[in-house]
Amino acid sequence: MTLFGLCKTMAELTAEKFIVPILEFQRNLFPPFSYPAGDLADWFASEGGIVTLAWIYAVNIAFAVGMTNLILVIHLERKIAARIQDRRGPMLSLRAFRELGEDLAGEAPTWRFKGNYSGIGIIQNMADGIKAITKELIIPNKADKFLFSMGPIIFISSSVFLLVLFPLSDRFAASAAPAGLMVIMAAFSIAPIGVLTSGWASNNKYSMIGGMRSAAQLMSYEIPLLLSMAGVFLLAGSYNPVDIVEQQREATWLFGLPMWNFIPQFIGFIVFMICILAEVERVPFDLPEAEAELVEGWTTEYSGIRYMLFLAAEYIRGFAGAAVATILFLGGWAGPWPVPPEIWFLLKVYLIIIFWIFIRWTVPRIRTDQILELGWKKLLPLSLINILIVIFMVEIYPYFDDIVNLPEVF
Amino acid sequence: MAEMWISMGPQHPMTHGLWTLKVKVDGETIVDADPELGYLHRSVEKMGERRKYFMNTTLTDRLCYASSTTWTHSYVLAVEELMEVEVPTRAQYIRTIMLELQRLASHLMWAGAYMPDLGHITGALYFWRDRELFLNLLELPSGSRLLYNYMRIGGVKRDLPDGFEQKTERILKLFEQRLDEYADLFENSKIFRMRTEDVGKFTGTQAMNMGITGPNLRGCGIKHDLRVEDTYEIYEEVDWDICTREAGPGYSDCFSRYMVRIDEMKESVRIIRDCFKKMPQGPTMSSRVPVRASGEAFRRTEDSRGEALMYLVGDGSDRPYRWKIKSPMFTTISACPHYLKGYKLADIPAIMGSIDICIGETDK
Amino acid sequence: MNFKDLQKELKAIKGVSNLSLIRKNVIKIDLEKAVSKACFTKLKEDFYFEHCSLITAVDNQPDFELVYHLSCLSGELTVDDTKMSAMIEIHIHLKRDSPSIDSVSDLWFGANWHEREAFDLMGIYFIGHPDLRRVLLPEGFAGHPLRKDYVYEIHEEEW
Amino acid sequence: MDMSSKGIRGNPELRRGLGSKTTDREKIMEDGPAGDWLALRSDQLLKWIDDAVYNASEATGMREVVDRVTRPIFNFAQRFSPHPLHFGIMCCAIEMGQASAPDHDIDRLGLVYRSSPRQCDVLIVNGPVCEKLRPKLKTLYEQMPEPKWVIAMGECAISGGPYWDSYSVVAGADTFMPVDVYIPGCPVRPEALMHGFLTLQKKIREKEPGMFLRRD
Repeated sequence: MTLFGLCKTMAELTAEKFIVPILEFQRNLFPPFSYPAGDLADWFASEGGIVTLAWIYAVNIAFAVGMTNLILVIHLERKIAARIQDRRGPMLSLRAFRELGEDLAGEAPTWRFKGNYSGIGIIQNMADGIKAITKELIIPNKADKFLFSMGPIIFISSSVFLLVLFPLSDRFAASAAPAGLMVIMAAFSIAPIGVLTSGWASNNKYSMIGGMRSAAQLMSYEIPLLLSMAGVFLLAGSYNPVDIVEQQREATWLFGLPMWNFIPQFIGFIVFMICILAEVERVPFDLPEAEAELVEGWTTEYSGIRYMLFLAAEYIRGFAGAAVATILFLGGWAGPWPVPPEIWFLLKVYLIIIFWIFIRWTVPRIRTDQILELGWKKLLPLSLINILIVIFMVEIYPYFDDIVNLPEVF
Repeated sequence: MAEMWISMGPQHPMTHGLWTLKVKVDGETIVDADPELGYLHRSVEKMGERRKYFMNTTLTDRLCYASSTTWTHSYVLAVEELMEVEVPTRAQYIRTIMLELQRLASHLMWAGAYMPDLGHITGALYFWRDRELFLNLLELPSGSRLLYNYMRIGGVKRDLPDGFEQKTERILKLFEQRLDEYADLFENSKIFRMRTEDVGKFTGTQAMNMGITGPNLRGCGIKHDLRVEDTYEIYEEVDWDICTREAGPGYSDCFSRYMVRIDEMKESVRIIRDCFKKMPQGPTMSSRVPVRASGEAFRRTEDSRGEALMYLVGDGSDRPYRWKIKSPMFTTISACPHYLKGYKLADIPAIMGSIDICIGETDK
Repeated sequence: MNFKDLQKELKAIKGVSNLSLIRKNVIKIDLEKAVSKACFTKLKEDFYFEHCSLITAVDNQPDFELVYHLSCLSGELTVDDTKMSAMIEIHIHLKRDSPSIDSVSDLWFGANWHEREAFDLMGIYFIGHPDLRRVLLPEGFAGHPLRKDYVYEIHEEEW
Repeated sequence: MDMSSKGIRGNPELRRGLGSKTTDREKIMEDGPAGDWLALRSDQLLKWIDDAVYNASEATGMREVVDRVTRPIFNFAQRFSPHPLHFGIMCCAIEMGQASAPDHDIDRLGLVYRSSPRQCDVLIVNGPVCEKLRPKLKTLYEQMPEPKWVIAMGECAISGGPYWDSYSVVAGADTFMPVDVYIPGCPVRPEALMHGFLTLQKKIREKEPGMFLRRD
C-alpha cells in the first residue's frame, strides 16, 4: 500500500464521516443561503475533493516526517560534534520535565540541577525552538521592512517545500512528478534569492557581503552540480526518482553485485558531493555565514523565530541534499536485505549526514576566491569528463553484455 | 561593489579582545585599514604610581590575561634591577620553569583562538583542552588559576610542591604526543595551508621598522630572542635553540608564524625538562628586599608575544614615580594597515589571528 | 660594528652628553632637543638601530623628559663576543611650557603609536607626526592623565 | 463589555507589530472610514480582530487558562536555552572560553555562543568597563531582543575590582545597565560561571513568567 493510497482511504473516511455531514448540516440550517456550504459538500463527496484531501494528508505526513528528521539531525550534529571535540554536548534530560510539571500544577519549585543535566539532550532543541518563539522580533530601523520580512519567507518556504518533493521509497512519496529531480533542484535554487533579499534588506554590511557571497557561490556551483547529475539522467533516461532508483536496483556488476551509480560514475559522485556541500552551505563552504569575519553572515540582523527558522531551513536543505545524493548515487531505497525500503533510504541519508558532520568539525573554511576557483576550474571540467565517460559506457555497453547488466535505455 | 568602510569591533569574533578594525574594502579586497584601541584602557601606569612596588604585581598579573606570569616577571625584573636585589639560583630556575609553562599556556591559548578564525572550532577546543593541563600545573605552586601572582620581588612566592616534577613530566609527555597528533589535523591539512600560506606577508626588515618582535619576527627568519640576546634568569645555562621559520627569503606569512609558535612550544618543553635536571636546592626568596628605591631602570624580556619592556623611575619613596609598560602588540597592531593591504576580507581573521593579539597589555 | 666603536663615535656627535654604560649592552646618553632629529637619523642609518622599542614621557615636575629606547635586532651591532643585542637609552629634556619635539615616526613606523600615546597621556606634541590623535582615551577627553598635576576623583581613601 | 478601559485594551505598544500606523483608538475613530461605513482599513480590521480575540479570551477566562498552560512552557524553554553573546572583555573572557573547552564543557547546559547580539539572550560582562567602552556596551545591550539578562562576571564588572581607583574604569556594570546575576571571582573560574548560569535559571523560573497574551 502506498502512502497515497493510505491517504486516500483516510480522506474518504474523513470526508464521509466528518466534512460532508457538517457541511450538509450548515446547508440545511438556512436553505436560502446554502452557498458555499452546499457546493463544498458536493465537491468533497466527489472524486476531486477526495484526491485533494488525500494530497493534503500526504504532504502533511511527509512534512511531519521531515520535521522529525530535522530534530534528529540537529541533535545528531550537536552530539557528534561534541564527541569529536572530546566533550559531551547538550545533556538536558527528560527529567527536566519534572520542573515543568511542578510549574503547571502550581506547586512550589524544587531544584535538582544534577538530574536536569544527565540525559541525552534531545529536548535541548525543543527548548531552543520554543524559546525562539518568545523572543522579540526586531526589525532594524533603517532596514527595508517589506523585504526584511520577505527574505525569511522565501528561504524557509522553499526549503520546507523540498521536504515533500523527494520520495522515501517508491510507495512512500508525497509527490510523483515525472521531472521530480528537476523540481528539487529548482526548489534548491530559489533559496539564494531569499538569502540575497534578506542580506540586502538588513541594511548591514556583513549581511550584504554574506548575501553576495552566497549568490556568487550558489551560482557557480549550480552548473557543475547539474552537470554531474546529467550522467545519472543519461543512464536512467528519466528525471523521475523512482525510475532512477529502479535503474540502479536492476543494474548489476561482477558476481551479481549491485552497481549503484557511484561505481560507474565515481567522478560524478565526488563532484556531486562537493557541490551539494557548497549548495547547502556547510563547512568548508559556509562562506556566507563565515563567523570569523562576517559575524553571522546574512542572518546577522535576524532575531527570534526568524533566525531559528533560518537555522532549521539550513538543516532541512542539508537533509534534502543528502536525500538527493542517496537517490542519485547510492541506490536510493534499494538494499540487499529485506528491510523496509524507507529504513534503507533513511540509513543512507543519515550516513551521508554523519559524514558531513565529520567534515564540518574537522576542516577549516576556505576562502571566497579559492571556492570559486575550485568550482570553475576543477569541478566543471571534471563533471564534463564524467558525462563523457557515461556516454562512452552507454555506447560500448552491448559489448560487455555478459558481465554488466544495464537496463536498455538507449 | 563600490569601496566602503567596514567597522569590525569592538564586539566581533575576529578581534580576540576589544578593539576596532576599520577596513576599507573594494569588493572583497582590502584597500586600507585603521585600527582603533582604547576600549580596555585601565590606566595601569597611573594606578601603579599610587601603589607600592610589591602591590603592583596584582596589576601586572592582569596586564595580559593569556600570559600573566611573564608580565609580572618582567616587572619584577625591572624592580630588582632598580633595587639591586639578588635572586637565589633556585628561584631563578623555578621562575624559568614557570615562564616556560606560561609560554606554553599562552601559545596554546593563541592556537585555540586562531582555529575558529579559520573556521575550525574543533581545533580551538583541542588546544584549550591541552591548555587546561598547563593551567592545572601552574595552579599547583601558585594556588590560583589564570592570574597566578607567583613572581615576587626577590624570588618566588613559595617553593615548588612535592611531586611537581613528576606531574610536569607526565603532562609534557602527553602534550608532545598530542602535538604530533595535531600535525596531521592542521599543518599537513591542505585547506589549512591554503588559508595560511602566502597570506599576511611582511619582511624582516619591515617588521623591525614597524616594531614587530617576538615570534612574528622569528617567523621572518631573523634569529632574535631576548632570552638569549638580553639574557635573564638562567636561559644561558639551559640547553635550547632559538626557533626560526621562513616562508620565503626573509619574509613571513601566517603559516610560518604558526609554525614558529608550534616549534617554540616544543622548545619550551625542552627548557622545562633541562631546568628540572639542573635545578639546585636552596632558598627561593632573597633575604634582603628593600621597600624604597630611587633612580631609573628598565628590563626587557621575551614575552610570549614579543619584546616586553618595563621602564621604572623611582624617587626614593616606596612607590614608583613613573612606570612605563612597552607592549609588543601595541606597535604590531599599529602596523596592521601594512600587512593587511591587498588581501581579501576573509584573510583578516587569518592574519590578525596569526600575530597573536592580547589587548589587555596593549591598552594598559 | 662593535659596541665599543659605537661609543667612540657617539661621543663625537654634537649634542650628546653624559654617555654612560648602564649594562653590558646598554648605553645611556643625554641629547639636546635641537639636534635630536639629526642624531636619530644617524642612529638609524649608520648605527643599525632599526627598531624603536619604546618612547616614554616622564613628568619630572616642572619639566618633561622623553626617554627613547632603541635597539638593534638584526645582530649587526655586536657586543664584545656575546650574542647580546645592543640597546641605547636616550634622554631628552623638554620645557613644560613648550612640550614639543620633532617626530621620529618617519624613521621608525613603530614609533608612530608610541608618540601618539605620549601625546594622549602626557600631552607631548610631536612636530611632523602624520596622525597625532588620541589613541587610548576617547576623543574629547579633557586633560592628559599621566601628568602629575592631573587630578581625578577617587572615592575611597588612599592606602 | 467596557471597551475603553486600559486594562482590557492592553498595551498599545505591543500592537504596533500588527500593522496599525497609529495606536490611539480615538484618533482612528476620528478619521474613520471614508464613504461606506462598513469598510474598514486593513489596520483597523487587524486591530479589531486582535481586540476581539483578546477580549473574548479575557471574558471567557480563556486567557487565564492559556496563560497558565503556556507560561510554564515558555519559561521552561527560556531558562534551559540561554544563548550568551560571544563577547570578551578581559581575563574572565578567557575563562569563559575555557568553560566551553572539553574539561568543563558548558555546552552541556545548552549554551551556544552567538556572535550577533540579535540572537542572544544573555550578555556576559566579563571585565572592566572603561569609559570608551560604556556606550558600545550599552548599544550591545539594546540590540539584544527581549527577554534578555545580564551576567556581571568577575570583580571588575561588579564594582571595578582592582581598578577601583582608575580614571577610566566605570565602577561596575550595574551603574548603567540592569544586572541579573553577579559572579564574584578574579578571575571567575569556569565552574563558577556554570553556577552563575544555574542561578540565572533559578531567577528566571522564580521571577519572570513566560510571556503570552500578556498586554500589561
